[in-house]
Amino acid sequence: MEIILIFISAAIVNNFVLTYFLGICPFIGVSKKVETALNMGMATTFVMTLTAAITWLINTYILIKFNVPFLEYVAFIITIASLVQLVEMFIRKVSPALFRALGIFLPLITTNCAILGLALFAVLREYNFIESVVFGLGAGVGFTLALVIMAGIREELEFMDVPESFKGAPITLLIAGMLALSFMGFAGLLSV
Amino acid sequence: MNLKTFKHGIHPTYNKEFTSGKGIENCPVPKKVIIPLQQHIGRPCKPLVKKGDEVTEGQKIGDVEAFVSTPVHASITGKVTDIAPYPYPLGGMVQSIVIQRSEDISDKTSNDFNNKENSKLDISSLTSEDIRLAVHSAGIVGLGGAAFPTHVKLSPPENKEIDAIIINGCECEPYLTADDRLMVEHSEKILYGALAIMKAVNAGKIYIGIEANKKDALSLIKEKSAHFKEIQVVALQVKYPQGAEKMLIKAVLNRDVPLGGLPMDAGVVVQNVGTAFAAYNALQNKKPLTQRVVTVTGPGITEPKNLMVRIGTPFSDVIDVCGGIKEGNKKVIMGGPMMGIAQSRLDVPVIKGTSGILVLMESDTIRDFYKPCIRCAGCVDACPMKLIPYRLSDFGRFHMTEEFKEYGGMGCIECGCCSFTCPSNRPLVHWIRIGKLRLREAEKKSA
Amino acid sequence: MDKRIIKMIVVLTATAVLSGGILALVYKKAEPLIEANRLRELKKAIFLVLPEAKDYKTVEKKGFNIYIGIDENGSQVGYAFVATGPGFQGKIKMMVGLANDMKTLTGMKVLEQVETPGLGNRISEDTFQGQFKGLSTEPEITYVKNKKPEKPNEIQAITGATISSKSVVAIVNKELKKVVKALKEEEVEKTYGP
Amino acid sequence: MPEIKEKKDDLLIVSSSPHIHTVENIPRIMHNVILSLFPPMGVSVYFFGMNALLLMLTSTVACILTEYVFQKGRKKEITIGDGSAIITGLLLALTLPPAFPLWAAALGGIVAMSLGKHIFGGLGYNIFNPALLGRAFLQAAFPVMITTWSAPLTGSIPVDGVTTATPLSLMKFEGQMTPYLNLLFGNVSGSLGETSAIAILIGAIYLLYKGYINLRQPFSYIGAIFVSGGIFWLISPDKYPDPIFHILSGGVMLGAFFMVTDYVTTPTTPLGQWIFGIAAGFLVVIIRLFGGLPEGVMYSILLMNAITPLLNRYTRPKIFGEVKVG
Amino acid sequence: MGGLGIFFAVFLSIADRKLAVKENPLIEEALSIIPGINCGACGLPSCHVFAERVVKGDVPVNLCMAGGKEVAEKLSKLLGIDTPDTEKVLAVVLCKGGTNESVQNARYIGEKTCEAANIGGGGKACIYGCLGYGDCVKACPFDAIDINDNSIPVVFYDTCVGCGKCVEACPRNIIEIHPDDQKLFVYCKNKDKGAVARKICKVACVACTLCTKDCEVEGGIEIIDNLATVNYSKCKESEAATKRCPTKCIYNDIEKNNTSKNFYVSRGKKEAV
Amino acid sequence: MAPDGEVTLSKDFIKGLWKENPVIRQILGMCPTLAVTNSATNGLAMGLATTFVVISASTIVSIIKSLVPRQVRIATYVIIIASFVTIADLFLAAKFPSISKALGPYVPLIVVNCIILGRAEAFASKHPVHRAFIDALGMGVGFSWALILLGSIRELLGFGSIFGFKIMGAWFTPWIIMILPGGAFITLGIIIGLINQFTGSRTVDTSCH
Repeated sequence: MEIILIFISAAIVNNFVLTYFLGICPFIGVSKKVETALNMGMATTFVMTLTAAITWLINTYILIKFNVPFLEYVAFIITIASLVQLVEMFIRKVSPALFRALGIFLPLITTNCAILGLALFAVLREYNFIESVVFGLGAGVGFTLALVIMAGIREELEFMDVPESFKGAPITLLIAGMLALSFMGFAGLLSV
Repeated sequence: MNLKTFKHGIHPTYNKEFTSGKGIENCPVPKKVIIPLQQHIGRPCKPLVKKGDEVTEGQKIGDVEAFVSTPVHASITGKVTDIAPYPYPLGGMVQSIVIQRSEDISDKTSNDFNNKENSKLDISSLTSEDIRLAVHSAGIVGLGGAAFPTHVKLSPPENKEIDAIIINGCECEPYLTADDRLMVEHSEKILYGALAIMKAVNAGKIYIGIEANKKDALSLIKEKSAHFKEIQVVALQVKYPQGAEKMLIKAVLNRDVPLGGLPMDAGVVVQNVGTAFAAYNALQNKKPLTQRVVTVTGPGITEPKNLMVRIGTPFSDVIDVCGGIKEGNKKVIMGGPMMGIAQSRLDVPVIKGTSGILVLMESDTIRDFYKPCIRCAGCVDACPMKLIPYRLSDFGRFHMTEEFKEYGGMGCIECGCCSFTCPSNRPLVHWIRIGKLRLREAEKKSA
Repeated sequence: MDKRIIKMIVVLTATAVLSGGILALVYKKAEPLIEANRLRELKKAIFLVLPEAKDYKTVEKKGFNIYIGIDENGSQVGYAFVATGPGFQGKIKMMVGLANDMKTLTGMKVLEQVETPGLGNRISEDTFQGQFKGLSTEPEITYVKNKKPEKPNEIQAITGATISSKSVVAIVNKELKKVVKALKEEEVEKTYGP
Repeated sequence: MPEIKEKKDDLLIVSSSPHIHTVENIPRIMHNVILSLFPPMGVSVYFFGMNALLLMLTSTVACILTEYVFQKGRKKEITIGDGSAIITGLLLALTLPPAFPLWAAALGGIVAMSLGKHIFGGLGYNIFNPALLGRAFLQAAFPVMITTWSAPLTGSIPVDGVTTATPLSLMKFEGQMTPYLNLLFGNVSGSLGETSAIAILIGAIYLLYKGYINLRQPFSYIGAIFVSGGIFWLISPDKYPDPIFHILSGGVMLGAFFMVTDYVTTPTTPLGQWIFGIAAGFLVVIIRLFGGLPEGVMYSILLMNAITPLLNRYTRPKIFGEVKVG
Repeated sequence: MGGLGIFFAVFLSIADRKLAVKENPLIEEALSIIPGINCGACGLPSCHVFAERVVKGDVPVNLCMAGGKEVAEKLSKLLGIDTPDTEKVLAVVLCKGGTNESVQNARYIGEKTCEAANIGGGGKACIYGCLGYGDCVKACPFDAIDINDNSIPVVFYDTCVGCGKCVEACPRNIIEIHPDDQKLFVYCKNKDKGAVARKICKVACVACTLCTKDCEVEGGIEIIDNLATVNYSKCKESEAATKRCPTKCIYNDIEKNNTSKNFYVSRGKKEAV
Repeated sequence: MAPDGEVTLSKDFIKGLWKENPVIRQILGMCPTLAVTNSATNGLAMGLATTFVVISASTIVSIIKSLVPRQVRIATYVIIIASFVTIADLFLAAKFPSISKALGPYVPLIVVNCIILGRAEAFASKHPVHRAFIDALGMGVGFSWALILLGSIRELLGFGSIFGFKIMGAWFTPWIIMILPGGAFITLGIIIGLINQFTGSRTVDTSCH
């Protein structure tokens, strides 16, 4: 039950993008088309889940064991960067088709703050291994959800008459604000 | 009565009362006719005459060069004065033969097309090949407006079995009454024509679809067809576009014509009542198609009429017969108000596909402004093809050809329901046409 | 291995070692300060919920850190403990002070919370926290809405933030029970201990 | 040399088909919607007095002015006459508590029109229902003010001029039920236009009769609330309210007939409309029963507004004659 | 702790060695040379793709229409290859029958774009001529074309790079892309017979054949489909051919000299030529 | 050359303030921009922390640029940046515990702030130390003022104060939304939109590379 709650909380109630402001860059940059958004979301979810697992291991078996908590950031960011590159290499080898669909997004993921944020949050909340992984998965699904919804809306924007000076990032931010307002409806959903 | 119909569609104001009670009159023989060498879908004809030649009414003056094509015939006796591109009611210029009327022919020359005498046609003696040949050499095309060569429709490929003929007596376009009058005045001829068409494709059944608002035609055709067991008259709900082939087939037989396919893919051939009438004339009287019924109507016409007009008669002559056009800004449309084509000049000739000449005053046709789409989904609920017109129109307008294709834009039959129903007055069909054009160009390019 | 790769490894290793070294140095300097900050905060909170305390000592019982407040005479003035639980939007962490009789609260202070600003986060305000001072813990603490509390075990919920208020009460009740149980066992051990 | 015709009036008009058009247009639709809002407006004035009237006036004027400023600023046609700004203003006011400060209502109107509508380009382009967006903004900005309810002037609840709880919060926090009859007629506390189910139904029936709304969305919305509310009720009748209470209380009725049926922000495809209604209805029950807030109508609709573009995209009807290839 | 550093270093260098960063710095430099307005005239999706492909050598350096010769030279210098000859190309509007010259047949009501008007019937009597709604103006990524008071597009030859977007946009195909050295143009596309064309437009080619006779080069101008057509393989410029044209629809090198953007703007949208 | 050099330096500095402002023009570093700006103080603190990291990282990168092979460039930079972020984090926790608490996990997220890696990559690795320093300073200051502006507006409307000083009188009802996520997005969107409106320019669509 706890696990399900962590998942729903990360995916919807405390959506990474809309309440923690994590992963805003790709949220603004890669949300122009639904298909790309979906692919990006899936790639990110995959990396997030993997990161959650590996950073947990690193934190537990290296940082805590050797009592070097101050290396946390360095260790995590390098882990993520290497992981993304490994995943990229792996996908390229295993499925060229998948690589073409996801590959271009992979370098973007390295600097996606949602991933580092995820690793840090998981440590902060003292999740165990399973919880960390579920948390990563939930956060990824939440990220994908927000990204796809945003992409759906932005596709519609093509036909709209947005004032010239608000085109691009400003309107995207405003829509994100409105989405965040809507997601407030879920507030308190899991604590009663 | 449980009337059959299809899903979606609209209910415009029909305005048929202008001409619905008026019998078909003979249009006086014009002084000059302009006969375009292409009055049908397909390849243009090759002229058989040259400048200065004398021709007689009914003489073949243009012959086919391909299968999907029909010959054209002189509609008056006289002299060929020019063979050159002339304005054409469907837009642009088309190579046409101009015939000046002989001096010995008067305006009132009898018009045996409008002969009300009913003579029976002996169909049993005809083979399907005979019928096809007669129809072809008479230059008959679909007279509902699309002008598709009839003999092509009557020659389905071997693998396509045709089991039913539908005779289209819907005339769902507002204002027009040509088919209605034809059914009332020449019901038996139409029935015989229909039987001949049935024989040509070896179908076993004829359905005659008539909208319920044409009560006279409906009861008359029912009565006259009572002793033909293969003919069934189907009363249809009054709804636009009931007369569109696919919708008619859906309503009468509950069959779906596959997207991008033809009625024959559903085992059906659909013919207009006018075509059946023309087929009768071709078989019984050996008359080629040189005249047709044209409804001249609309608020801008002084004296609306149903006229039997010779092909090639300039619009201005026909309009003059009806007392001319009223003062003011107006729009002259060939065909009905939903799918007809607005004319930029009145020297264009009546062609085989001219079912009506409609003159609307500017106030009847509001189209000069449009507002943003409010996504009321009225067009979605109106589209008989179940497309998403508001979205397709945007795809067309913004040249998003791939999306246009993905959303099935080519399936649009341009019936105009969406534009009609749009509360924001958006020219949806117009934009979808742009989309279709763009898509065709793009596909041509990539091919 | 060609030269380039060696150079790569050398550079990276050097960078990492260097940064690790520097970080270790900085950490060594900063760590005591951070720890001191933490303790200062803790002390402040304990003294706030146990107003008479001038000092405290920490005992660990059944996984709880219980802080025993001591006044200037060295006598025990009460217990303080950290209670944590789910609020409206996330974890609420607070310091709770308990009198020696274990039946009266001497104070409550919210340490961490992420409740709705301006609404739920008013649980950190003194008007709300102050209500817990002298609150009777038996029977269970309850809350009332839109009116003054009448019974000694009642507090008034914040208007518009019923859930946050409710959460605080629920957390205090739950954690209190555990702590009291742990303390009682300790006493039993003290008295009849082996 | 050809003669150049100067007098353009002599020329025939050419344009693309079709050449005739329905009599319907945007102002006509909007004005009818305004007309249909009269019953709930009247009831709110009856129960909540002058302040209700002032609230409606304030938010409407704020909406109209905002629209004017935007259209003037962008040098676009001024379309205040089409009535859409009035509808937004009225709907916003109808979702506010009777004692809501007027300045805040005006702010809500400005936000609704500017962020909710004109930033996207005006009528027809907005993603979120402007009235609800304005309300969501107010809810987030002034959570206390917007949950401070005053009792109706007449009715079963004794009038003592102080705040009371709405039937929903009574249910959620106190476990008290409100009689159905009160919910039907509206003599309970709540937002201006949400209290009386009957008044809303009268307006809705008018719109249905005129054909401006179809039953798909209201039916699926109310149906989904009834069914999902009913399931929880059957599971635990003591803990959860019965489905009829769900439907009659809060903003369900107003939402179902005036917001779920909003043209611009809801799906255009029939299937999409069904999904919209069902999902929004389900969300209402989830938020009401398990969320932190007593009411979920506003958020349910806003959330579904957000995925409407996706619904439109993925629920295209099968084209006539289209053969779905696997 | 130092060990940890080494661990990461080794781990990373192994990882990095396996997937050495592949972004070629040349691409970045190439990108800084090309105009970067993503006009798409090269047929590639974006300037970045062009930069990538050009560095790889997949596409010629002179593919960038917007950049023209200058960019091609810079790119080839960067990549160390020879510049292929790039001709400067420009868009030419081949119709002069604006509202002052051509007959209006009907009043068009509807969407005011050439594309829509072309389908909707237009209204202009000449079915070959410019519709004047300015689709080409909207299509131009360089603001190098505008509609003048006579409803005919004017190309600014100091700004035009010959990307061909306007050609694509024009539904009546009256805009063509021509190399800079072609100077002789027949500014008409009407294929009607002389008598008909004369009736509907003052400046239509009436196929009188005078220019074909006057042209210095035999066969330099031919009448094809009732329209004088310059045969550029034989004749690129001819002053003589333009002299006797009865409708003044053939010119030799007049536009390019006087249509700069500044000139046009200074004349306040008045007819620039 | 000397005067030219000076001009370049001041240009290097100025461009970060306005023309290439990371927040308003380049839409970079959005996470901290939005997350911590519920008060002007937090905005200032985050701005300073980021400025410290970007200056240190850019300077170091510029110093060692010739030593680092291209293949491990990014990795080295990331280590350097992460180290400085750790230092900044430890410093804040040691000296300013309350600010450290308010900024929470967003301090470590400076690591992935595209501004820093972006400056290191695009500028510091190609230019001499003094220019890299000035460029980073400009970027840092540009980032900071944008954050302070955003923080001030949100604090003013959300609490009625700026830098903790009460501005609004008792009549003012705080707009709680301004401190919430929704308010952050909306405020920044409006600020950028209005700036575009008045300067007549458009934001470049970018994403982190």
